[in-house]
Amino acid sequence: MEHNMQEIEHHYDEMEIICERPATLLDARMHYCPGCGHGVAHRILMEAVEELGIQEQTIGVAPVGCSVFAYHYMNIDMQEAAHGRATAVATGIKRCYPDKYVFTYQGDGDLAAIGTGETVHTVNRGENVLIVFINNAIYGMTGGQMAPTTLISQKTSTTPYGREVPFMGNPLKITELLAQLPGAFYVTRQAVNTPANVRKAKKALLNGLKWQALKKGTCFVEIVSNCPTNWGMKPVESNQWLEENMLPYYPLGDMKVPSKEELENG
Amino acid sequence: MEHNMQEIEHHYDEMEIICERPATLLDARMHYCPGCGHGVAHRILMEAVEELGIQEQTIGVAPVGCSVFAYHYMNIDMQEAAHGRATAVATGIKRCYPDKYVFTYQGDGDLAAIGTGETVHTVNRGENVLIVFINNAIYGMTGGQMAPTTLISQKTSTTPYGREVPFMGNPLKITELLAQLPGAFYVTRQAVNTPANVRKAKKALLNGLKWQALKKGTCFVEIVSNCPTNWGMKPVESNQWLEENMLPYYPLGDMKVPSKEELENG
Amino acid sequence: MAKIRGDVKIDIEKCKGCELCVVACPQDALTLSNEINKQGYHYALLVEDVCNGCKSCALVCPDAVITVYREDRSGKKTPVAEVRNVTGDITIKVGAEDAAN
Amino acid sequence: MAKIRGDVKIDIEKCKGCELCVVACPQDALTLSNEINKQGYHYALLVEDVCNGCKSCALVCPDAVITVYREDRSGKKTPVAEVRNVTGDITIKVGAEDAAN
Amino acid sequence: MGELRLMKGNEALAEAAIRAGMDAYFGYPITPQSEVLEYLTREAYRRTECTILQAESEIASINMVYGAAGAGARVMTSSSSPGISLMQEGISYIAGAELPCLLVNVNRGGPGLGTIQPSQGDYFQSVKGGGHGDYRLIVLAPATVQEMADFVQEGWDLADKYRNPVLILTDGALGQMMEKVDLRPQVDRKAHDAPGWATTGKTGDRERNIITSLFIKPEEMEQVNLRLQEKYRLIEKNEIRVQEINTEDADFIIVAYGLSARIGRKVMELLRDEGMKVGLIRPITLWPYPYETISKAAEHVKGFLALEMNAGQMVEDVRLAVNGRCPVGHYGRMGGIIPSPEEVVDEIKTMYSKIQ
Amino acid sequence: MGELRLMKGNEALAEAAIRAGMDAYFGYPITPQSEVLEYLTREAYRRTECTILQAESEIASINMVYGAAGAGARVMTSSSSPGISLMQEGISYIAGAELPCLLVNVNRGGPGLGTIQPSQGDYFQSVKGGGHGDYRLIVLAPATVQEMADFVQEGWDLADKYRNPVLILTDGALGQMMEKVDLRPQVDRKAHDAPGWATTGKTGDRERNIITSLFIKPEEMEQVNLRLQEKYRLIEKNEIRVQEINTEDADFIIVAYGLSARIGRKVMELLRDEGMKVGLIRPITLWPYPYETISKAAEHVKGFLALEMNAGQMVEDVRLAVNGRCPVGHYGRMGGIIPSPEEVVDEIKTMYSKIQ
Amino acid sequence: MVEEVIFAGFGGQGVLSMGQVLAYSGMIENREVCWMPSYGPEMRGGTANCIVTVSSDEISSPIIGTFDTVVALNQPSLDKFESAVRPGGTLIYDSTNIIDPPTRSDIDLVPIPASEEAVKLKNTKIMNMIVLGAFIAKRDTVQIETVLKALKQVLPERHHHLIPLNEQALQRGRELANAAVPVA
Amino acid sequence: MVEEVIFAGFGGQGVLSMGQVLAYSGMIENREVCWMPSYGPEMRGGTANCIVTVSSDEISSPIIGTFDTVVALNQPSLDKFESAVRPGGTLIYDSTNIIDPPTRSDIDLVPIPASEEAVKLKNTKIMNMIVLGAFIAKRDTVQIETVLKALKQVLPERHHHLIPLNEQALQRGRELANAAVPVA
Ligand SMILES: Cc1ncc(C[n+]2csc(CCOP(=O)(O)OP(=O)(O)O)c2C)c(N)n1
Ligand SMILES: Cc1ncc(C[n+]2csc(CCOP(=O)(O)OP(=O)(O)O)c2C)c(N)n1
Ligand code: SF4
Ligand code: SF4
Ligand code: SF4
Ligand code: SF4
Ligand code: SF4
Ligand code: SF4
Ligand SMILES: [Mg+2]
Ligand SMILES: [Mg+2]
Repeated sequence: MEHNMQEIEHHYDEMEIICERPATLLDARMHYCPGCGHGVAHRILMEAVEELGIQEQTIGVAPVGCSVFAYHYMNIDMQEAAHGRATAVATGIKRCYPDKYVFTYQGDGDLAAIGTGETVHTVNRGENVLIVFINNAIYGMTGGQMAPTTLISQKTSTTPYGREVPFMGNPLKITELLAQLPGAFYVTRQAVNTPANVRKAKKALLNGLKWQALKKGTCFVEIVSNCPTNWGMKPVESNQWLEENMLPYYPLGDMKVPSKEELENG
Repeated sequence: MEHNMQEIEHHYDEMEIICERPATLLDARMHYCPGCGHGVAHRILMEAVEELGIQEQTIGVAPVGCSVFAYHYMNIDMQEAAHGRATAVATGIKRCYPDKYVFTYQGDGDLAAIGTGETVHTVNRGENVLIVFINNAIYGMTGGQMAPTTLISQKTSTTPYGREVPFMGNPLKITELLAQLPGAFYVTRQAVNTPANVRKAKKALLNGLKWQALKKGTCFVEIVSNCPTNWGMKPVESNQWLEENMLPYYPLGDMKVPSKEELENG
Repeated sequence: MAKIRGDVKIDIEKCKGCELCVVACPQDALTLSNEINKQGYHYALLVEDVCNGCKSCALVCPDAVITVYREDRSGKKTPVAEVRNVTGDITIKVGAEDAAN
Repeated sequence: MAKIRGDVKIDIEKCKGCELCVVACPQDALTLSNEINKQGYHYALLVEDVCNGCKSCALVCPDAVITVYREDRSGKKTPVAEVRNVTGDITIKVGAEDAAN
Repeated sequence: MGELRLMKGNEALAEAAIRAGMDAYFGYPITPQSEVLEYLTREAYRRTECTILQAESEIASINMVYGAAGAGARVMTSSSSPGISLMQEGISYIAGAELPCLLVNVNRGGPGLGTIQPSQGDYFQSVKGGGHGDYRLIVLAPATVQEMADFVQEGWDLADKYRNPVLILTDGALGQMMEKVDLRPQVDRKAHDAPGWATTGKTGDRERNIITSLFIKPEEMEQVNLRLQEKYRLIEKNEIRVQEINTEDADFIIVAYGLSARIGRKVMELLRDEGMKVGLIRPITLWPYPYETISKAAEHVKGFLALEMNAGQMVEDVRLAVNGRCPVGHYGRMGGIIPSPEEVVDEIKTMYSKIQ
Repeated sequence: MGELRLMKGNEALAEAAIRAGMDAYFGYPITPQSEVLEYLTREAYRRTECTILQAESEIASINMVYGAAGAGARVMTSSSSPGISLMQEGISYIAGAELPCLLVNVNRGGPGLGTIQPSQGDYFQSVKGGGHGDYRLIVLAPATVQEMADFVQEGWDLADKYRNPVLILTDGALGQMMEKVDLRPQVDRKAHDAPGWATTGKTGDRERNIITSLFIKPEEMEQVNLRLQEKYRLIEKNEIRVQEINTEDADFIIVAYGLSARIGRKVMELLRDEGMKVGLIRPITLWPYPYETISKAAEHVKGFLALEMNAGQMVEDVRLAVNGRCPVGHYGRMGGIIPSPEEVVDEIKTMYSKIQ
Repeated sequence: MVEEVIFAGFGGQGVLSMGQVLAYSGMIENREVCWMPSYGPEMRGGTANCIVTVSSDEISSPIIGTFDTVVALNQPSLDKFESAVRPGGTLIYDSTNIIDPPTRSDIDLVPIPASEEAVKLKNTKIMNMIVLGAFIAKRDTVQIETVLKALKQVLPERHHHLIPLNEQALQRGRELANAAVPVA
Repeated sequence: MVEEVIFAGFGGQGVLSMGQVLAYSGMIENREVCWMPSYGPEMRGGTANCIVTVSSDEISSPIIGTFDTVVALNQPSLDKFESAVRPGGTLIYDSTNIIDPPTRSDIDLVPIPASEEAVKLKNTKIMNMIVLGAFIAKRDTVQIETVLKALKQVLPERHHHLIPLNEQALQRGRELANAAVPVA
């Protein structure tokens, strides 16, 4: 619609803030491209840390991927892991500090390609950490190559004619695989493309963090996200594409949820 | 029973041979310990190659594990892969020779620990190779350390007090995981502890080899086996232990079988 | 009046003009400016006085540059937030100027 | 006679005395020798003339040292096999000697 | 002469690989060399039906290379520093099993994740052996986009000739920059067929072929090591490549390879303009290293400067060659910074004044 | 003095780690060092409640070490040649992020899968950097089971002092053989607490801590590199350790480390018995390397022999130190074979005769 | 003869391709040429630049710190590279979106209202060609005819219908350059 | 004083532990000692051996090719190591399971019917101690009293009840050694 751009008067001081940048997220310009889901994921993760009041006990592990600089934005102690090894790094930290809250934040290339072995075994050991998995079906940082999660016939810089199953196999639903492992305590798939999904995703991160205290296994939160830049779309389009193409193949929802009992006798 | 050890007269030349060492298995003394399942697995795999008449088109990949010397016994072209990388090596071969028959032969440490990433992605790509997985719940070659498949509370040289789930996680049923992948064409679990099981296992290997020609995905044959030496048992005991402890946790049978159609329109 | 009144404060210099807030706003209260900020982006602006403080824009904002306000019933103030979050004056007469052309 | 007759030839120098064939034999026709071979193992021996050629022993033999025979109805011979598979004479009078003690 | 184009080094290398009749490429993306895989996925299969596969990791890549090379294929992989580090076990296996193949390291700044900018910090890893055990890679160091292309065919030929892996050690700048390149004509893939030792299936007319680096008996293993060492001596005898500019009359010599050699050449020109007799030695093979050439020059020069984009690595080989006969200096920049000719000129002048 | 025991080198090392107050060990089995993990799983947790974890691979191990070290724990991993090659990326990251930790390489014969017998073929990898980029490990080379134990505590102390990874480079023989060992008393784990830079959770009183090796801007990265180089110079100044035997009056010197040094000592004795003035220099730190000590000796000796269980690696450092002042020979055996004192005696006699 | 120039602006403004067209032109004129882009995650920041060297002799370093000419298509690039122009060199910039113009007096300042002009030519995409036209006018590194040849080579077939428009843009840029007066 | 000996036999015959007992004894007598086992997959072959050095001086190499004494508990070991005994050295072997006895005349051959004796002592496991007894008798490397001390240290508590039996075995071995006559 055409807006008649008249000036709006603001009376902020007469009103109360009901939603603002969390204190756990530093007030720095993020290097992410316009409309990139990483930013939302960062914010809700830090909101969760803030709401749980565990900033002082939380140690994060950044991956190699576009979110490699997560430690520039998250106001907590963090380690930068080698590509694919974030869960091993997290294991090293958590085994030495079983009472701290430890999470990894990883892309699909990091977690589901080069890091497959570490991911599977970390979950299989049931390490009491939270794994946040940002699935944008592409290698963002390196310029848009095929990821294990790239959709069939999706064009990327290394599948210029689209992903062909006979040569590159099917998109890997690693989250479904991990949900099979007894070491997994909580496994869910979320998205951040709509306000409603953002709310749900944040709740999932809250659970994933706080349930570490129960020491009953790994919490795994996949977040289906976008990469406007390498998908070659405007941010708004990219969210539509995500809705229409990613979600059908990567349906949202919980794959493994702790039972009442498991949560009670913590 | 007490045998009265009288001498038996043999009349071999009046009889016909109905079962003998296959020509594809070299007439060399195998280095395996007495009663080790590797020997049986070697033999039936080579029997399958012989029966299919594909000795000239078959290329095998040996792992790092007790079967590292498989190439001393199997009378076919073979490559010795780095620990855990057999499926990557097989991929390299098969992609260059799509019409040859390529198999890997790997232990549980090789395939399910250090090689997890390669295993998952080879099957996910649906490489048209046969993966033979010898699960003896232990690292045989290096002297009996815990394997990913080591059973709960099983004692090994690195779990002297038994495998404890909270620290080492649950035994990894990697075969069940792989069966979930669309790239897998045929996935089955067999054993070689009894004549009947040996017959079934051989049939599975026959299928796994010949179905490569269909180029419809990866064939995966797990063989639950023993390690008398590192289990600290006599061979006969070890097979009993296998029956009583391994098979309940690793039940035998097919996990994924091609449909009639898939087999026909090859 | 009955209608709940809300408002938003946008840190326009950090805004990247992704437009996600614009499409997320049920009230269609937001739009992108015609001007660009120092980063070179057309930034988001509140252009209709119909905000009800539903937060949708802030929830989807990848750069966390939107602060949402609601008419204060408790009287509580949190000025810190403003200090931390705002750079520069964000009421700009884009619309007006534009109209001038 | 009606009963199918079978026989086995065991390459005792390669036998490792694992005893799997012994327990696998439904006819209980096999046992381990009291002597040891050059490798130091008590090797498997056919000690009861009741073999029916069921192959069970050969199937479970990890060292593939057992060749199984059946009474020939076809008259077909496969001497190659013997050449390839047998080292040394495998009829040894262990049992007998033992008895002597 | 072939076909003139303006290309990125990475793309020229990829194009040259297609034209050299490559059978297979296995690789994993990493800046600043992802263009190789990207170019190949666009161009290669449709033109020569060769295999191009994006592996799940560098470790998978190098072991796929092992498999393909062991089956007699003309195969290549490429990566950049951290990815090459991950390949060290595989490279040691390939060297041990004597498999011919082509490896490419588009060197970026380390250690660790470091920076994606150009560097020569992987010299030691490349020439002394980053993997375990006594082995050698034949290491080629291109200095232009043209050489990025030319060394592909040459690399494979050397690899096949000696059954030895060949490494092209280049850097982010040479990989990313565009220059003119004169491309060779397409070679027919069928032209080369698998060597007799390759595992292509044991036909009745031959014994089985085995590809392995395992020799559990020390006596055997030592024989294998001795055979390898013999081969390495032979390569040192036959395959050293080096470029000398103005060394005859020089009383001071700059030793530099790859991108640094371009800077070195400029420095030489600037100093020659000022009347200083400066020469340049550019090792083209970093292993085998041109010790002889440098040693000869040491007879008549007053000093050497090793110019590198690292903290001082190749300078050790220069010192080994000079063996105390005159001072050997080092000038280097790190972290992805390319030294400017001017700063090197100053460095040499100060060093020169000390020598006098 | 502590407690006298007859132990395998691997077990002595493991026992010493427990007593030194180790917080965590991550490792993966490999011959000939699996006893380390086996011993620790038996003994460690029950005694000090430290973490002992068998990882799924060496790559997981080294990255677990990264995490634990980054969180300020006293952590160690151990492996043998192929496993160490797999760790090269991780080691480069650890060096780049300046994380103190202890690495152990029980060297076996390479390249490739090679043999499990003792070797010194990983010298280059250890001291020149097997990983990418300009970094250094402090490398300690024990020659006895006693030193296998002693160097654990010393290694960690050095690592903490300089925020730098320390590598104990030993071999299969030293790992497998049993000798007397005098064990130090148990250190209380609580004795050392996490340093201020460690990621233990950002308390209100400090800025957040970040462990990283990524510095995308070349200018920044260069500063990091320069800081690292400064640190390395400091270590070279302070931490060189070397053993000299009979060097004062020697006119010929054997240079050898680790197991080879034991052979070298025997050789020296045999030759001394024959009246030849032979001495021994045993580098204990392979990096920083005792160039000075060797250089001083070069003033008055007629020649050097580098005795190694490889094709000739450390000999380059000896040559760099001698810098042409007298001949430097090399004698080595490979593939897991330990040279016998007799053969080395002959070698030296021939070399010696040439020198005269 | 040697010309060292950097083209800098936001991603999407076509800075990389204008550099390539120049390099290609130099090649056609049998010069040594070298084109070096900024690469990697800094691109995420939304900025992009490339350094082009056209020379009669061999080119040493593809990456340099000071330039004969700086072409800046936005404020950040202008701020960042103004100081990198060698004394006596040239600074060409798109004056449309510039708030703080350059201030140096020891160099030739060439403001070009390129974006504005592009709008007039009904295709914002050719803004970069307008600026390139200005560059050619100011620095006789290559002939405009050569640049047109180069365009044919650089542009994918499917865009060849745009060549006339590009030519128009180049010409316009040339005019503007000759008319340009520094705002300082 | 230095004694270099190799103990070789099948796995399970206790060759490694008899070597350890010797090394431990040497340690108690304040000697330098070194025990080096064969290791790795060759053990799969079923054979095992260890080299023990007891010396008054520092020990150089743990792995050597020739020995003062070879102790062989089976035919393969005998065949493999007979030639490795230094002239004037000693070759002790279990004569029970030996088909081709050693033939060298330049060394001291000591056949011990150890397995047989062990059966008589109703515990085949202590065969190795009988042989060790013979070794001690032939080579006065360590005192038998020291060996008994060492046993207490080497044997896990739960096996201490076996010490008397082991002592008996050692003594028997000593007698046999003194009585032993080469079969050659
Ligand atoms: C060992 C190693 N291999 C490859 C790379 C290059 N690399 C950096 S990030 C990345 C993948 C990024 O994709 P993803 O993990 O999906 O994260 P995203 O950028 O999409 O968020 C790769 C391959 C590297 N840095 N290190
Ligand atoms: C990189 C590397 N790490 C570790 C080893 C040591 N190693 C050899 S085999 C093996 C595991 C053997 O177990 P498995 O794969 O189960 O085979 P098995 O012997 O039980 O048949 C290990 C850890 C190695 N050779 N290389
Ligand atoms: S490249 Fe893709 S994933 Fe990376 S920041 Fe840009 S949009 Fe996000
Ligand atoms: S160690 Fe175990 S797996 Fe290996 S050969 Fe012996 S029994 Fe078989
Ligand atoms: S969502 Fe945020 S960044 Fe995007 S336009 Fe709106 S305010 Fe700007
Ligand atoms: S708070 Fe709700 S109504 Fe107000 S601007 Fe944001 S989205 Fe629109
Ligand atoms: S063939 Fe059957 S009956 Fe004959 S010995 Fe073997 S198992 Fe027994
Ligand atoms: S199964 Fe084979 S190896 Fe085992 S005892 Fe019988 S014949 Fe011998
Ligand atoms: Mg991604
Ligand atoms: Mg196993």
